[in-house]
Amino acid sequence: MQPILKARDLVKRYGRVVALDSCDFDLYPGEILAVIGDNGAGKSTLIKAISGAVTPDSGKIWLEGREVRFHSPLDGRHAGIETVYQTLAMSPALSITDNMFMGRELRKPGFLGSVLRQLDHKAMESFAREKLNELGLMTIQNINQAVETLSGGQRQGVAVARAAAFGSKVIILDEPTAALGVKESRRVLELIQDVRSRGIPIILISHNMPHVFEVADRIHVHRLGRRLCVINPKDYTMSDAVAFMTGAKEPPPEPLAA
Amino acid sequence: MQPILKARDLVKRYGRVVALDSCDFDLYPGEILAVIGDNGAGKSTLIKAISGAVTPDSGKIWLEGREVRFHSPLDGRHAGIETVYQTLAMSPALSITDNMFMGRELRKPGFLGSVLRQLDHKAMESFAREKLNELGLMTIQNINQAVETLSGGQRQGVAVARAAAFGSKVIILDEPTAALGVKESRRVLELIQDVRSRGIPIILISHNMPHVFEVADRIHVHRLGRRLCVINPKDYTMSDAVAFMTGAKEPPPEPLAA
Amino acid sequence: AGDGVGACLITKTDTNPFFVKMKEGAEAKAAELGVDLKTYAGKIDGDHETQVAAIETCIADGAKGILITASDTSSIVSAVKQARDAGMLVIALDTPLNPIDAADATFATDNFLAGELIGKWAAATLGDEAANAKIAMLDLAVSQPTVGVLRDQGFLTGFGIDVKDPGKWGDEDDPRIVGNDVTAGNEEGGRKAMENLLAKDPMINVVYTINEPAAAGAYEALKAIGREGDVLIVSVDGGCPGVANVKDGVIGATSQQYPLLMASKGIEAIAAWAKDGTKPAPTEGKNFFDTGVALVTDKPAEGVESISVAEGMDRCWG
Amino acid sequence: MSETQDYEKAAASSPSSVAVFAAHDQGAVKRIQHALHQTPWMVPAIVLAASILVFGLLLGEKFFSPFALTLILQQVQIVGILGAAQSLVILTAGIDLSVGAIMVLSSVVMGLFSFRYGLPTELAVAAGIACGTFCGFINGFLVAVMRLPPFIVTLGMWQIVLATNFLYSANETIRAQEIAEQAPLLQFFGNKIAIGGAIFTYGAIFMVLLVLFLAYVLRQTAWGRHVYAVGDDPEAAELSGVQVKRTLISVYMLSGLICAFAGWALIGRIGSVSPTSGQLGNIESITAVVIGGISLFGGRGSIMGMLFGALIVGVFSLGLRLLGADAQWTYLLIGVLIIAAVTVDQWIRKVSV
Amino acid sequence: MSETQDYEKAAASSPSSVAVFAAHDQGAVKRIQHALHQTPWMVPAIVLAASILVFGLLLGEKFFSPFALTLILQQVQIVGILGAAQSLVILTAGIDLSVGAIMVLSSVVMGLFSFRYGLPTELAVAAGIACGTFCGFINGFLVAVMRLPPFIVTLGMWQIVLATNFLYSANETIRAQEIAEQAPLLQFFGNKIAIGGAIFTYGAIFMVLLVLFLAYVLRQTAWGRHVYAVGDDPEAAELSGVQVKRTLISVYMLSGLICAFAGWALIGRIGSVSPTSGQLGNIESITAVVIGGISLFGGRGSIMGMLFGALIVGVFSLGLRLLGADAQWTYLLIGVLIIAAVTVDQWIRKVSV
Ligand SMILES: Nc1ncnc2c1ncn2[C@@H]1O[C@H](COP(=O)(O)OP(=O)(O)OP(=O)(O)O)[C@@H](O)[C@H]1O
Ligand SMILES: Nc1ncnc2c1ncn2[C@@H]1O[C@H](COP(=O)(O)OP(=O)(O)OP(=O)(O)O)[C@@H](O)[C@H]1O
Ligand SMILES: [Mg+2]
Ligand SMILES: [Mg+2]
Repeated sequence: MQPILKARDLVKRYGRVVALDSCDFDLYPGEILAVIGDNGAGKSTLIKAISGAVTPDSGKIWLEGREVRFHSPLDGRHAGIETVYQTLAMSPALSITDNMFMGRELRKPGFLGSVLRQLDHKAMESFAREKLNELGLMTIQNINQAVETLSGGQRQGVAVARAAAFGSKVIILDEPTAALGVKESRRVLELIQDVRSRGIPIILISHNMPHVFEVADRIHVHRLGRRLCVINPKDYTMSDAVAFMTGAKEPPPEPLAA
Repeated sequence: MQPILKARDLVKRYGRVVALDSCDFDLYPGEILAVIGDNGAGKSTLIKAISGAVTPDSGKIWLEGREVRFHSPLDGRHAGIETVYQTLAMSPALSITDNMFMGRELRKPGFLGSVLRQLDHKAMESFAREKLNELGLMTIQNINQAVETLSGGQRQGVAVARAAAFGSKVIILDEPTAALGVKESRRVLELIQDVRSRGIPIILISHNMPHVFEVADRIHVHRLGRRLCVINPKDYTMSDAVAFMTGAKEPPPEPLAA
Repeated sequence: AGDGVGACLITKTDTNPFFVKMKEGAEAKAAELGVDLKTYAGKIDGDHETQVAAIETCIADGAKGILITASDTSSIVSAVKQARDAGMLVIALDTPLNPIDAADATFATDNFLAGELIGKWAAATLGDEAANAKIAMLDLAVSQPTVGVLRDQGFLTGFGIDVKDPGKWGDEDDPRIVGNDVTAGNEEGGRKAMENLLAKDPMINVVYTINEPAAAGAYEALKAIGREGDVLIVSVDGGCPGVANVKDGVIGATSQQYPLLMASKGIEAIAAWAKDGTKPAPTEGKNFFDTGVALVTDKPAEGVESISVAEGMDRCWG
Repeated sequence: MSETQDYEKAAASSPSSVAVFAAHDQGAVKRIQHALHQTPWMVPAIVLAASILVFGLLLGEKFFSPFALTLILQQVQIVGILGAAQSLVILTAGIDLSVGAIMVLSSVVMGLFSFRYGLPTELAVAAGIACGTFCGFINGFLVAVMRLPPFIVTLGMWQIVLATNFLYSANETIRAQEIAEQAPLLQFFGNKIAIGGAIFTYGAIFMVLLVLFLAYVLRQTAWGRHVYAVGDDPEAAELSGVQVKRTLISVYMLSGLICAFAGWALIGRIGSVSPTSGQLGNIESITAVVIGGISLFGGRGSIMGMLFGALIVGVFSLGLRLLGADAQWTYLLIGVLIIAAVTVDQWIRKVSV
Repeated sequence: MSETQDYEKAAASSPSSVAVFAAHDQGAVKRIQHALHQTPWMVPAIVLAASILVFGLLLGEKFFSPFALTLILQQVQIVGILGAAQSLVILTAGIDLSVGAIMVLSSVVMGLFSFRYGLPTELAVAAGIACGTFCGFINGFLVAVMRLPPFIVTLGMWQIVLATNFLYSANETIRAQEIAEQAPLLQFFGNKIAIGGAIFTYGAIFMVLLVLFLAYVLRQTAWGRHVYAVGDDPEAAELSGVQVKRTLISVYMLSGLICAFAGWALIGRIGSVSPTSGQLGNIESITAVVIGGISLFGGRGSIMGMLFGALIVGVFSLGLRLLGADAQWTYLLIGVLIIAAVTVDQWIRKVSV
């Protein structure tokens, strides 16, 4: 099987800091690939390079076998890659609805929408409310609140809801449950499995080993800016994974060919 | 025993949103008190009201039996309350060292320091490096990096290191391990127990039940802006705690008197 | 006599001492005649929009007459017409409007003549050397307000240099002109402009300045390189500090104007108009009432009429 | 699936309706405060109403007449139109120091194309509008594509456009009489509708309509939302799929276009085409924007507020002049009142949540 | 402790040294790029050096002489001193539109206290300095305690101070000759040291020393770090223990104090005390600050950059005049070159990381 997304030899340097050090990456169709690694190992930089938010210094990326070169996150998005960034990428002063539909607003039907280009605030609000309810974010009392007034977890919930709602070819989630409560995290995991069952592959970055081992098909272990190994959660225990990623134990001699 | 920190009937309203709804709070000397609750339940608002970062609309707070009224976080800090906020409160463009010593900089000894008021950059840098190493944040290659260039977890590590290093009467940690890796989280838990053993009580907000049940002496369950109940982790299971906080189950009839 | 008569004085700015004195003259006369005077001014030179707003305010206020020194002599005309349609007497002070009959009367100095006088004086003082003069022209602003253009072109004409377009400075190509620079009419601008031109040619020996503060600044720049003794500075205005500078040898000669006279005449005219509807008449042979200009210097030159510094001191205004 | 996650199951049967709180003391005061918080332009509107009232009481008829009140509208029309352009730019966290210069250059182009080159007036107007839009495009290109700071870009453009204006016009004014005779279309915005003592010039009406239109666009269209997002946090906007560059360029072009219309309205207001106009346009429009409650850091505020901000300054200027304060005292008092207006604004915002 | 956390134990034996990477291609170019990135004032310094070089090549002796080069220093001294005040304020994410006005008022106070009231010159100078500091204090109080936007506060103060200045001075100039006779101390900063053709006025030397001193304070003292923190994110600064209000007030007061010194230096430069000076002080100082690479959003940049920024503008103005550009063209070209200077700056920053 061909990987849907493939990267080779990605390098990204920030001054003296090396964030990606000839890193390879493979994502296969329909799978949930978890990426784990220490803080600062370069996981976020890796997915940013893939989604177009960061331009790598060198290295190549292929999407569905064709080489691609993204110059902006919009390029990545047009190619079908939807991402929840760790920093969430929300406009603080705008409302929840505005943020969810940013760049893909709904217009009113008929004359109002096509000529006056009026937005359909009602439709967007009820859609947003529905998606938040699906995630169990029941404490958001006012759907028109500015995002800056949300609690940390609520904010993250909105970002995840946005990516899931507009899912397309690949969905990337950078620590989507970090600030979420127990119930909300649970819902996100269910959502991830849901999306996979729709055939869309997912990249999940997480520090929560039980979650990773629960949903991942394969685990990409990242260490010091490069892919250390790829393991199958069925073959290794959580302890092994943690030992690999922190450098306490040598990785398996031959990384899984795929 | 008298609570070291006591609050009664705290109310905080944001427009139509009620963040604190006559909330009570007690912290006893030398204990680790965990605060758990859904996203948006009002946990962060509660601890902000206690630390002085937010002025409650009504309600009273006592520190060591004396009523206090904080008008700014600096008041709280001078009273001995050190806080890691969920938003981390760091100046993005400044370096790690600058951020760690903000407001309590070290000056050079002798003439240079007392008259020319020159800062002792060297001493501050080596102190910062040491604290980060203690937390296991080994991927920070350049101690003079601006905080905005750190990964999410590295940033959180710096904030926790700051609070722990300058610990005083009460330490408040709002989701200190949310973005941290496995190793780094572990170290933070050890650090928390360390601090308690120095006799300083800690308020820990966290969504990670295993962590909470591992370190907490008592658990304050927060729901819809108020204290639902306080439970002893030895008397209840994690499932009970989750059921209480999400509203799936009624809380124990009589909240623990203390 | 003019009890309850409202009048307005609108000046270009009220930071330039020239206009400040004009205002003082008007206020004194108004107090004497019992005219109720309100004064307005633009924020900066060339700010004619504020002047339009001021005229509108006067209309709303029901004043009987307006004295105005226009920042833009043509642009103000529509607003002036509105005021006259509302039954007010409008008198242009210092600068005629364009066209001149847009106002009921004009009490002005001839700025071109003022420039011409200092130009002639400079040429006469240099004598034969005038043919080899190196001249620095320190003008007002790049927006070229009319006063600045008239004085500049007057000076050149007086000095014997052909002006190209009389509506514009800086287009002459006579080799004696080292360059034009702008001063904003203050000391700071004067010094900087002079420094710039000196860097271009350190042997400059004639300096035309738009007004006396600019001249004082230019003098400082010359002093800094030790050439203050052998350069001829000429200027226009005739304020007291300026005349004192003529006395001290900072400025060689200056053309003196009489803003107080313009203003008091103007107030008298409005009072008369309010009383019985008489309009003021222009000076014989001219289409405006000339309040006069005189060259002040202690080194009179042949063929140029001038008054002494002592006389100038008596008649100075600031 | 490991047993360790079992406790999470406990959340399964939790209630699934949105949390609601008892509305405790939603008295009239609270409701007003909430309304103030929701509609940012209401605060300057209140300050405006209060200042009209005060001057009305002090000056009576003279001020509180249809004539004087519509006069204010006429006097702020240029600042109001420029303020609309400025608001758009400031909402994107930029600043446009060149608005006044672009306005003047556009009006000069309209005038010279009619008179120097003898083109039909319609064409001359179109040329002026194209010229303003083009200046805006250069600003936008430098800001969006070259990523230069807007302050510096528009500072540079200010000087460039102003100098071009002086050089091109040869500092010559085209007189009102000639325009009225040969190219009356240039004075279009000077036409007026008189209703009783009230006089509404087309320019003043245009200003109000323009602001209403832009308020609609900013609130009701995707483009408007993008403008706010770009000003709020350009990085976040880019990451969440806004075409930041395109939005910025369109904003600066629109700003240039509006400035050109301001230039046309300026001809209507002063009758003539004068290259020395508009030197205070930038500072006055920024003042209106800021008094109107739009944040200079971008992304917050409403364009309606700008209109009220401009009117507040207009009311103070006229009121003080009518009270007989002389020019320097007027400036001093306007300085005081600018600060006072914003203090009141800030205070109202603080008590309301 | 539940067994569920066991896997975390696996991390216990992980290596505990700081991660290091092989230094791949640290060639000379990379090292230079890194240095440029680390020291923000190097970029304007390079632009400055380049422009001196270009004008030197074009103009030869005339420009590349000690006389002309020190002349530039003299011409920028006022802007440079005001720029130092402006830099401090802009580093806190504020802006000070009143610098020029405070400067003039201070110089007028010095002059009038000496001449109108006949006080000893030392006292008059002290009064002028106190006046400037007090104006700064009002700015600071309104910004920090009343939480008004700095733009509006200083806009209002600009008008207030300027009007006060004109009213108080009655627009009268005190002549250089009188000052030289009766109060030469007022012209202190006009004294000069000549070394060969180079002329260093005390004012120019003061400007350089002031900038060096402030660079030290900003970099090496706690107060300096707090200024950056407040500008970077005032909320975060407050939460992490900076006394935001006190820092802001001290910054504005210091800014006022420096403006008063600028007023003193101004007397030295133009010889006389003139209430009409300094009208462009604010825009010119802001230009210097921004060309010098200090962010208008606060918290980023270095005050040394401001000095180079001021010098860049000075070099261009003089160089262009010497090349024979007339006043209007100089205006236009300076506009172009401001944009060009910042473009180069941006470009260098981009290639360096
Ligand atoms: N803009 C930047 N400038 C300089 N260094 C950077 C920048 N962005 C990231 N880095 C550095 O690159 C390294 C990798 O960062 P990255 O955010 O990819 O880590 P991560 O694996 O996502 O960590 P975490 O789990 O904490 O989110 C870190 O050491 C960080 O300090
Ligand atoms: N400045 C504000 N303006 C308006 N609403 C606010 C503001 N700050 C918080 N809120 C609201 O108050 C409620 C409580 O927020 P808080 O941050 O205390 O939640 P939390 O319990 O800390 O949640 P989390 O676990 O997600 O951090 C939320 O519904 C939030 O939307
Ligand atoms: Mg990350
Ligand atoms: Mg929280």
